[in-house]
Amino acid sequence: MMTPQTLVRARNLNVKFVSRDATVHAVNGVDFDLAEREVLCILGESGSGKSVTLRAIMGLNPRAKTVMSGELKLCGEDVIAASEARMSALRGRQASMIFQEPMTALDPVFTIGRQIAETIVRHEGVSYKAAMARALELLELVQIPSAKRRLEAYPHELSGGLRQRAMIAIALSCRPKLLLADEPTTALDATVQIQILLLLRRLQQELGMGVIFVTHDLGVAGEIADRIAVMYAGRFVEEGPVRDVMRAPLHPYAQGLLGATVHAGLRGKRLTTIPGAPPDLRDLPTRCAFAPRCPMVENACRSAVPELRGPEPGRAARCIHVAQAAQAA
Amino acid sequence: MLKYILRRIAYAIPIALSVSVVCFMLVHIAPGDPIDAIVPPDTPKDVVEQVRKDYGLDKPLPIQYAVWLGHVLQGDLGRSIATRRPVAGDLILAARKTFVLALTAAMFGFAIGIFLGSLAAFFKGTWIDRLAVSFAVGGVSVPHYWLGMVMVIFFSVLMNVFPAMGAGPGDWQWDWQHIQYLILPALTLSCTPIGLLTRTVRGIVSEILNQDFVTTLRGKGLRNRTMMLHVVKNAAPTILAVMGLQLGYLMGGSILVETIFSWPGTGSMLNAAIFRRDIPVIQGATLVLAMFFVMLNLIVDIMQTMIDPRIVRK
Amino acid sequence: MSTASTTSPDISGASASGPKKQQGYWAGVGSRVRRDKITLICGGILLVMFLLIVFAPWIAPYDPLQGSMARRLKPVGWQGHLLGTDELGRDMLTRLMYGGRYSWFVGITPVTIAFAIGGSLGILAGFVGGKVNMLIMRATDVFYAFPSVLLAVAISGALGPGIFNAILSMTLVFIPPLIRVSESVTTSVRNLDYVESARATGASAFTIVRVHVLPNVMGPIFVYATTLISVSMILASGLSFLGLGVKPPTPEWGMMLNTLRTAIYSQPLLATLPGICIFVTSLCFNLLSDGLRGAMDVRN
Amino acid sequence: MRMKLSYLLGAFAISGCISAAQAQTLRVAMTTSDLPLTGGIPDNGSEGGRFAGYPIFDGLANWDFTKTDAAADLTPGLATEWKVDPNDKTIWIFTIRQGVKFHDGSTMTVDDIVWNFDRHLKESAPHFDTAQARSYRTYTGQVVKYWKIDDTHLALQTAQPFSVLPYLISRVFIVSPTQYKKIGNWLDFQMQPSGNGPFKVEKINPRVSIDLARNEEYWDKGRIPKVKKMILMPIPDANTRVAALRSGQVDWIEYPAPDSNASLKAAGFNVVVKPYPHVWVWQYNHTSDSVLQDKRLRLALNYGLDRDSMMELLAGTAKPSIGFYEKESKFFGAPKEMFKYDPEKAKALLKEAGYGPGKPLKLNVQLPTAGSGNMVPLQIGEFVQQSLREINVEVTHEVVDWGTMLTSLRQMPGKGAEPRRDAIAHGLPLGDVTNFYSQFTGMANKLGSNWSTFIHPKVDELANKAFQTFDAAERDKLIAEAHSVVVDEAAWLFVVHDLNPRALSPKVVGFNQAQSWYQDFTQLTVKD
Repeated sequence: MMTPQTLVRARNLNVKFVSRDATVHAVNGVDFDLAEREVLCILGESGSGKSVTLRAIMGLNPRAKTVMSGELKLCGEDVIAASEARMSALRGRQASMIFQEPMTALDPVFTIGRQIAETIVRHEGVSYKAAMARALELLELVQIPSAKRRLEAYPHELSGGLRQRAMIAIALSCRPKLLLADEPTTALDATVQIQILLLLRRLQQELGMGVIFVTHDLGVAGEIADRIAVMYAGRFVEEGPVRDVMRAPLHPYAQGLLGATVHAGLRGKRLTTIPGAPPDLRDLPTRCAFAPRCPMVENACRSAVPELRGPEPGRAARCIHVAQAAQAA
Repeated sequence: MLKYILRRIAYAIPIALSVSVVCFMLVHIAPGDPIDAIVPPDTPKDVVEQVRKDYGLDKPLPIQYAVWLGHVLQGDLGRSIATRRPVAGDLILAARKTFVLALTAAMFGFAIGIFLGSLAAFFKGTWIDRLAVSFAVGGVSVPHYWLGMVMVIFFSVLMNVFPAMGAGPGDWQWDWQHIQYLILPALTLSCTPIGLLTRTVRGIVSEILNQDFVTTLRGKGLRNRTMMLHVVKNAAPTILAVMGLQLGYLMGGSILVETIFSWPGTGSMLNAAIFRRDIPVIQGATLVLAMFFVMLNLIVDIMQTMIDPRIVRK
Repeated sequence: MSTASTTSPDISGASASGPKKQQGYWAGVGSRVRRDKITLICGGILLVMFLLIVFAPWIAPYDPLQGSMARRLKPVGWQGHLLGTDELGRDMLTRLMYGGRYSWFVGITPVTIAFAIGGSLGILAGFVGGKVNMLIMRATDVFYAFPSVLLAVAISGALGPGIFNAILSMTLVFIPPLIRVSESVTTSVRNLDYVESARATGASAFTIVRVHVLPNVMGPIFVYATTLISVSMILASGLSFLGLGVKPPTPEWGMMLNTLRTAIYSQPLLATLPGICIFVTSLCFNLLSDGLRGAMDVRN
Repeated sequence: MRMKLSYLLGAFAISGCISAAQAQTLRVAMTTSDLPLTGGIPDNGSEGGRFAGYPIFDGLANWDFTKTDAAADLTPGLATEWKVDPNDKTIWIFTIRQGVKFHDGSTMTVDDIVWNFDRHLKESAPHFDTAQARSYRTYTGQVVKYWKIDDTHLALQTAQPFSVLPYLISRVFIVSPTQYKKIGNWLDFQMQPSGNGPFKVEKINPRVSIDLARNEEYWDKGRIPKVKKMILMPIPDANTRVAALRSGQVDWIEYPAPDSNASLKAAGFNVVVKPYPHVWVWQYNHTSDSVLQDKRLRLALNYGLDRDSMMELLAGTAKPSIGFYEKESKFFGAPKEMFKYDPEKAKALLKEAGYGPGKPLKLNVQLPTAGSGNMVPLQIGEFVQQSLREINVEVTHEVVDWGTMLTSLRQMPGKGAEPRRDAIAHGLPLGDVTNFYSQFTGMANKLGSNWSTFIHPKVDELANKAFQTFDAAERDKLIAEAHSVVVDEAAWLFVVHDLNPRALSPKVVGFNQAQSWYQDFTQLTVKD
């Protein structure tokens, strides 16, 4: 085995959505690397920029309106500069994506088998028949019962859990190195969530994929991630190994999210209890974006965007109180 | 599926019957004695009484309807007041010509409308979109009979490239000698479907393009033409319904264009009948066109069922 | 729905926004309309037209029925006749102003009446549901089985020419679609949580309709009705063109278009003026209703 | 389909011309809204007779189109001569032309002609034409008896002596009994009619065209058509007719709208006009049903109408009318009332009758939208309406299809069956003196014409006398005298005389317009 290759590399990644009325600064300087077989979990509220980041990696944000800057590489390919055709060749092949709502993420008027097979045909150039055979194997791989019959089924004929399994089967159809999961369990019942999560973890290990997992469910993050990044107003406000972050968050926002103590029973609990609302991203924040909601706010917080500070190796947070927080931990 | 189709057909029967009731009532909403609406005013008394008996006009309305329906089901739509010829025979000839016109206009309209609509949806927000939308709004806003007049002046009188009127010599045939007669009226008639289709297709396609599964498809790295296939299959049921309705509207709404172009179809037949107060012709033409529309809706429904797997289970 | 999503707007459409949001909602619609130049321009043109036709008796330069053979079919701009004169030497501008009264009247009245009747029936069907809904909607289906122009022409034709009959037949054409739209909007509002809860607290049906249903359904129904106005204007002028509308010498655009047609070779511009009036009015109503719909749809 | 499209585009590029040259085919646009009936009893008035009558059929007497500088008169048709029985002035004896063949090949006999009169008059005959015979009562109503004298002679008998009978029965078209017997009913006969006229029906395309072909066997060798074919199309819309002519789709159009004549001439088309016996009027309702019983009002309208201004509207296709007959006609007579535009006199008359600015005279007038001889009825009607408004007369129009109006004319007013009408406005023929008879006499009123119910003892007396007078000059004088009474009584509102305009492609040569409602299509040719 060679040295682990970097699947994703982001440096000062910025994503803006420009329309006639306004410019929305969705992602404002994100840095991270993802190694092979590594699982990164991005935590954040709606509108924090986590899904946008994920889509940016695949070049899936609406092309006409999106302006990206900084550096973003997917399996060595420069995503910002790459042509649509080039990206299209990577998508589904090197990196795949699964979504929150399998009902709407699957085309309602095509059979499951067809939707899996067309990906295989596209990237591997095999016959449709061979692709269907593969599709059957994939359905079995994701543990869909009576897979053969399900090949001919339409999405609305499956239960939520089975749909998400089918979605995963599509994503895995070309054995990608990277799986991007955008809140894949949020829309499912609690019991089904666990099954899907277990399935994902098993597949990640069996197939040796790197995974970026976007969620606002802490339990999910704890279950599957190697590392966690907490995102707020388009920035990573904290990043670190899963255990450390869960145990002792450094950033007041992360602390707010996690509450005072962290324990295993958090699964299924939503991020709910911080007073106030996230900032309007139509204006690029020039100070700590969390300041208006922060219990520990100081004047310094309002003068500039805090730098990422790392009190210990592998951990970092954008807060001037990092040192104190680290000590308190 | 078959069960659904049968149920749909069963549902169409009461509709068709109700439509026939409305058509039947046309004679009765005409002011005065209904008998005056179906025989010429100078008909001798005894003949009038004979007709009154034949049509059961001396009986209560429901019985009259039953008698009338009996006649209709045997293909007897009564006689024209003006020509005394049976309405049915003339109507079939005319309906055939109108169908040729409506179908061609529909094809023009659908092709251009779908093209412009998709273009607008794919380039939403750009000048292409705005241009297509302006064209569409223009198409639905223009009084097409006025457009027809202008086209005749331009293409027939000044440039002399298309005939100004009529449907060509003798029976209709799909050869150039006849098709040249079709072009101007069909173009005129197609401006409404162009507008409507452009708007509908733009709406549907941009809605589909905004749906999550399109992101999934892009995320799978599909080529554009495969993506198109998905968009088309998703848009098809709705667009099919709109197209069906439009074809029906064109069949029933060609009266002005047929009048302008002296196209010998049901429209000009209706127009002439209205002025002669030839109620049997109005009634017959309305019945036939409305029944065509009912049939068309049925066919569209069934086709939708075949395309869209979601419908049957509902 | 998780509270984490409070920042994302409630996207279930205009009809679904709760009563408390009304103030802000209509203000939002207003500001969106104000920003939409095309809608504003169309509204402006229609307003000017409306004023011109309403005040025609006071501001029209001539008598609409008074002509003179000596000055018939004069071109646009001819000696004090800004838009020329018609085939009987009557001032075109005056006749177009007066003609607009009838065209607008015949175009808008059927939609208004149909809005009242179709809207009520639709709301009734949607709110009461059950057998009443069944009855109303099946009756609607029957009229839906006719192509609209055909229905209008057939009824007008059977009743005979005349402005009243034309309006009657067109009203009948527009009632069914308005019933359908009102019914579907009302049904969706009826099932919303706050309506359910109002019901649970024992509010009378009348109160629920007045306080909760009407404010939420009127907007979408109204917007839909405005889209029909343009259809109605064209249909009305068409009926009139066929001779099923007003009687001469009453000016009306459709009929003026018809009678001026023979002059199209000698005075082409003159002969197309009534057509242009119909086109512009219909176009403006179309764009206006598009704009309104856009502004009322929160998703945009 | 794709093949056809490219063919289609190619065809433009090369030819740029739309109508395949149809040598020796005359394509005519009629003004009717449908085909005139082709079974020998054409509807659509004189235009029906012009196109679906004389070209296909002959009457016992035909019209003479050779003298085009005077009003056309009768000429022998299927009868070589006719005379009144010197012993009984009610009996007419017609000598029937021998050896004339119907289009189906059968030879015409006297029995065939009797059979044709049975079609019109004998209700018990199996082939009595229930549907259409009634509409020809104007022409056939005078005949009370008819019989075959011998193989060459036919007798027609009238109730009283009637000196102008041949004019009436000239519109009784003779059809082939053989063909009828083969077909079995009049409706189907209309699809395959057979007569003896110069053209035979090749094909009837319902609502589209009547296709006629030259009858090589025509008995009058001088009138065997020079064109091979004649195609008659109904195009009720005046603008469409003009467009059809200008785009080369037809060679001949009836009644181009006056406003398009200048542009037609400029584009090289021939617009032909010629006086012919026509008048556009309001037929007043003289029954107790209408205020127009009052002579003062009838006079007032005639003085209050500005006919000269109307000539502008009609752009040289008409001249003012101040009587049923033209002022120059031998039948005009010497009426005391010579109508000219005199609004003051009109207002004075109205005032006398109790009308004025505060109390306008309100009239309800039926007006057709189109039709043979009706010119541009809507515009003329609107003009009259406007002109009369100036003397405080408010006219409401009841606009109807021409066919409806013709039916109205057969419904005598005052019977309460129809809405009250003060007048019916239209253009009508005065082709021969029988028209005078059928419009202004009490006798005609009994037979179902003279809708006005204008019954004047003096006129009846003069007319009766005239129709029993077999000396033409004497007869004309009596008619003129009766006409003077009609004018003095202001029996109708006289509006204009039409000049019979039609527009012809320059390819049509040799057409010499007759001063008649009927025209001769046999002498003209169509150049390639």
